[in-house]
Amino acid sequence: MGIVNLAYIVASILFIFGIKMLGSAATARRGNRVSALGMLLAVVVTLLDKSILSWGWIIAGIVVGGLVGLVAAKRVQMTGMPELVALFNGLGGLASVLVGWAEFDRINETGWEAYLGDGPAGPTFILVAIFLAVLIGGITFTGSLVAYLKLSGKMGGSPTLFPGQKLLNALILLAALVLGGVLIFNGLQLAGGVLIAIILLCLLLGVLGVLPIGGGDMPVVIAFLNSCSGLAASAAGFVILNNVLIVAGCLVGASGLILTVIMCKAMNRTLGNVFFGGFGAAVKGKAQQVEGEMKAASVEDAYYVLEAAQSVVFVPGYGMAVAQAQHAVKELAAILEGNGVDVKFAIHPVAGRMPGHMNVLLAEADVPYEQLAEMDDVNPIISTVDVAMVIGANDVVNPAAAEDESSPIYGMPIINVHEARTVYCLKRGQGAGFSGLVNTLFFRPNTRMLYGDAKETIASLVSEFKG
Amino acid sequence: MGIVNLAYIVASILFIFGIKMLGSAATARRGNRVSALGMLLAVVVTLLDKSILSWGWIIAGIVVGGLVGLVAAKRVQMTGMPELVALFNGLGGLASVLVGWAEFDRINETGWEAYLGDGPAGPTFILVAIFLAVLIGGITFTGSLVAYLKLSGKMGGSPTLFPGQKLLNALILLAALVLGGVLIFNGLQLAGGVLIAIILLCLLLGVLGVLPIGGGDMPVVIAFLNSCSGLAASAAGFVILNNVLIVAGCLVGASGLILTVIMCKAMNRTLGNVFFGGFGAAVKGKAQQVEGEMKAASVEDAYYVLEAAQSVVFVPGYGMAVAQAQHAVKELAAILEGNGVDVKFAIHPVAGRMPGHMNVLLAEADVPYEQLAEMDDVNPIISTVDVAMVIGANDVVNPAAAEDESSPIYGMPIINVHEARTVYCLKRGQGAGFSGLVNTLFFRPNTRMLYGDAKETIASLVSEFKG
Amino acid sequence: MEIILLIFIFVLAAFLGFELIQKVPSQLHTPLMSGSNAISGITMVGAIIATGAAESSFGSLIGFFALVAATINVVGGYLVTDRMLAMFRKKG
Amino acid sequence: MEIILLIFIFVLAAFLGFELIQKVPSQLHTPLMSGSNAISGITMVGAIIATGAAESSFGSLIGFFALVAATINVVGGYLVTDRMLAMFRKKG
Ligand SMILES: NC(=O)c1ccc[n+]([C@@H]2O[C@H](COP(=O)([O-])OP(=O)(O)OC[C@H]3O[C@@H](n4cnc5c(N)ncnc54)[C@H](OP(=O)(O)O)[C@@H]3O)[C@@H](O)[C@H]2O)c1
Ligand SMILES: NC(=O)c1ccc[n+]([C@@H]2O[C@H](COP(=O)([O-])OP(=O)(O)OC[C@H]3O[C@@H](n4cnc5c(N)ncnc54)[C@H](OP(=O)(O)O)[C@@H]3O)[C@@H](O)[C@H]2O)c1
Repeated sequence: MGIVNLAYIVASILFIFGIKMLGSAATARRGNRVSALGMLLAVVVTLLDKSILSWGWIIAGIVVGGLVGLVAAKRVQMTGMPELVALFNGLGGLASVLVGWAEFDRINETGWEAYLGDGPAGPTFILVAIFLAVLIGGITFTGSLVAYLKLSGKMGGSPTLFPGQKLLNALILLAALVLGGVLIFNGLQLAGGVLIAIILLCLLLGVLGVLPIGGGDMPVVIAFLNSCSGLAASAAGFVILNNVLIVAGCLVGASGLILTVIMCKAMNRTLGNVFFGGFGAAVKGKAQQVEGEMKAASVEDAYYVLEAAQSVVFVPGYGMAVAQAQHAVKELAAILEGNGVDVKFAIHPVAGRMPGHMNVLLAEADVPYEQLAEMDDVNPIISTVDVAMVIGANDVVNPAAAEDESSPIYGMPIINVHEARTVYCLKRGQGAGFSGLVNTLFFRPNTRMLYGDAKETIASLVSEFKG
Repeated sequence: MGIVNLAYIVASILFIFGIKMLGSAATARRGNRVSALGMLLAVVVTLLDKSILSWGWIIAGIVVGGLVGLVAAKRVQMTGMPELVALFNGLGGLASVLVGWAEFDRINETGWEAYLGDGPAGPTFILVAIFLAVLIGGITFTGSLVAYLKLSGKMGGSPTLFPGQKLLNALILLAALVLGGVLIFNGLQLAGGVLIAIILLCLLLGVLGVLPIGGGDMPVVIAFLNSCSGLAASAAGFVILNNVLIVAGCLVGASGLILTVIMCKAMNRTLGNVFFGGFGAAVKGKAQQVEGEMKAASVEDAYYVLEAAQSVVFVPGYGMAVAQAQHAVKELAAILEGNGVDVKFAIHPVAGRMPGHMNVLLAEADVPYEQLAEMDDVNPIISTVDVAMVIGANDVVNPAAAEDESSPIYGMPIINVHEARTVYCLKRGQGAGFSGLVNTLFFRPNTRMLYGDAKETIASLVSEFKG
Repeated sequence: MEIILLIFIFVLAAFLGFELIQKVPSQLHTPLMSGSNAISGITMVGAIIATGAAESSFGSLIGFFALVAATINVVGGYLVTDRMLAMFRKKG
Repeated sequence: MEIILLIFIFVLAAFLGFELIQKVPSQLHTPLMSGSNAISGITMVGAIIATGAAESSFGSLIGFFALVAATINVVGGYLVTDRMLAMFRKKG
């Protein structure tokens, strides 16, 4: 017992270091491995120690789970990673629900006296912990599944709103709490049906809670649900009085909450706004009036302008990811640089569909690190830039965020490409960005549209330069 | 028991918030009160709960200690505060020693069986904890006393070095450890004499460990011993298996160590260098050659130069504190400002004898906050300054730190007053600063000495302006 | 006493979790989320204990599913985080 | 188990202590040192317990001295820190 718990302490320390190291670029990868080592230690020590009755189930469970996890993680495309994380996170929540349920079942089988033994906890304590594990874990499970469906496009990204939605959710939560009270205070006549009812309500709550949130906010939702799954693990730890579950779960719960807040800030949202704002649905109803017209340009036009430019800023967005245009873009950038042009890539923190999306794509295409610039470094010099090439970006260059107080994205920091001398926007057609808003940038006098798939457009530009 | 421990948890949380808040200027004072509230809670709850046998001693102890603490804290002069903190810290270490000893005595009286009861700890664990409490607490006690004597000037500030010093200290520590081994492994025949011998060795070690450290490094030493007294409290907590002692002590131990490192960095020293460097003793033996000569100036000279100046930077140092010249300086600054001069106070992080010394003095004299500037803000513009008034500062403006690689303070950041157009240095005579080094600033062509007590010199300048 | 200490541990871990994350560059948000999600798969330890101690075959079955879910979370979580981080250059 | 949990608490408190202090402006070094020194006077709780449980008059005497020393540390420490901090202006 002593050695197991010492190993658990060591594992917890490894988790602490792991989380700390994940927070800075230079150490992140090592940090993840440190934390994996902690997990391995905790699992191995648990396997060696516990007076395990049914080895068969355990081996089967680990083999099946391990293989599925391995294959999923190896197969997934880079762009699919955020939704995969959502899925994993949901499974973590599910595991906490099931652990709570399994313990409840064991109490039912053995009776309280045998279950509690001469341990320190009383029935009420155990039941409260089971209730919390099931409640938090259940919401995490289905909430993450909905997030997964929305992010992967298997379900429409826009918020599903209906009247009385918040009231309904509140009522479901209330019902779950009341049933929880019944469970806890009738502790000695254990009602399995009540527990199952609670589980079902929580699963429903997870679905209904995430439905009204737009797909663009899913990364924040996942971060939040990640924090929840930590707390669910912690609650499960209180059920079985296991310190490493309590500590690791709570570490994730607390640090996940901080990360959620940080991510909200990067999108200029508040947490309340994300969960209850129904952001992205109301918007579409609004009539928007825009002056000017969208002026299409040909690839040759763009070629002549680029030929003459002294400085070019590329602003990639989600469309570059869709078109997988990063390699072509990098080629164009290299050609321009060869011509003596000052080339920069301006990366908006929430461009694409996951934080760091653009960084990953451009790194994949071997864009030199020196050419990458953050939004805050580019904005001050943008008015001296000859050409801004907007490659499948939309919301992150929408001047309404800076200028139109009535816009729902007003206040979100953007890359001020509209201040550049000439702006070329590459997109396929009239499609809106994630927020569904009209982008006034496209109607500005200094903006020209280059319609078509971004990869093809860039490729034609490259061949103009080469030919 | 449950409620007491819950109160201890709350107290620990208050300590955590307290330490956190003490780290930033806006919340520091409230933070100290939050932490005091935690202490009050912990003490009151302990008094209410414990099956206390001898109330008399307890009431007497609290009353006596409380009164002494109150009077000492109320009476002390601002400049005496650092040494008072050292004294308090030493008493904290002493308390841990005595708690360890008292518990040891109780074991002797009641025997192990009655002492341990059905508690979770074994004799070895208790004895190790007692040994650590006594070891760390004892070193903290006498080490802090020596620091007190050095800081308050009751003992010479310079390092006391003799050959074989480090070896002697190592031997004493070794002896203490061996006796500790005897204590722990002969646990069942409790040897009171061994414990007393250990205590005496630790007390000696504290004295000998701090003697070779120069007075200028005492703030670092106190910060370090503060960290130690936290660990001693934590060890005492393990003796009596009390969680609030363990947590609060460990928080202080860890955060104190970080603070020690931060303070070392501000002085451009390493911890090892502070403890084993004998800094400030070796220096005086070194022959130093300086070119140029010290040129005295009269108050009228200074007056005419100041009259014509556009920008003046005051650089206060320990001499300003000695002369209590802050009010006079503030008056002069106000007059200059009234004449349209751009006035700044440049504050070096280790000017004076405690961190923040100059800030406190200038705040006392009501110098406007906008006039205070940090070293890093002043240095870039110092060459455009007409007059630098160095008021009793010496080491913190010694150009050798920037220029002379062989100087023991080489690498310490300084305020580059020697780059100003004209420098006036106010000091009483040829006295050296804390480091004992010759200051080449005084020999520079653009430097003029204004000999005399800083307060009087400034006062005459003020009357020149007024008259 | 033991329960109190477990709660104490929970409280300290919460404060520590809050302090651990300060400023995170935005491209690390996803890996950090993914990496700490893998840690929350620590329920795997709970699932092993619950499965190992199960008293009914129904209990074993639930435990088995818990273990599968938690193991996917752990194994997949660490691997996918590692892949994500591998995509960043040293300096990126 | 209880001992293990106490050690766990110690470890977590250590990490928390390290994280709590990040950047401290230099004029706060002394008050921070003084304020956390007052916290280390928590031995006062230990001294109360030891004195209250003492079995010999010698033990009581030692406990008494421990209590005096710790109380001075606590009361003096908090008061002097408060005085130090009072000397700084709101903005200073
Ligand atoms: N980074 C994150 O963490 C994250 C996560 C989730 C959501 N979000 C949200 O997502 C948005 C990101 O903004 P963004 O500017 O990067 O993208 P965006 O606003 O979603 O716009 C993407 C644009 O790319 C165009 N496009 C799509 N496929 C294309 C292709 N093959 N070739 C060329 N163009 C193509 C689309 O127009 P057409 O259809 O006309 O081609 C669309 O206007 C923000 O609203 C942000 O809040 C961010
Ligand atoms: N701040 C801290 O935390 C701290 C703590 C401990 C040590 N230290 C060390 O202390 C030093 C601080 O440097 P510092 O430049 O402030 O002071 P300093 O180097 O100690 O020099 C003080 C100068 O003031 C002069 N002085 C003394 N009384 C005076 C009076 N009544 N009127 C006018 N001048 C007077 C002295 O010269 P005369 O004798 O000729 O008048 C002396 O040269 C550094 O070496 C630092 O490392 C700092």
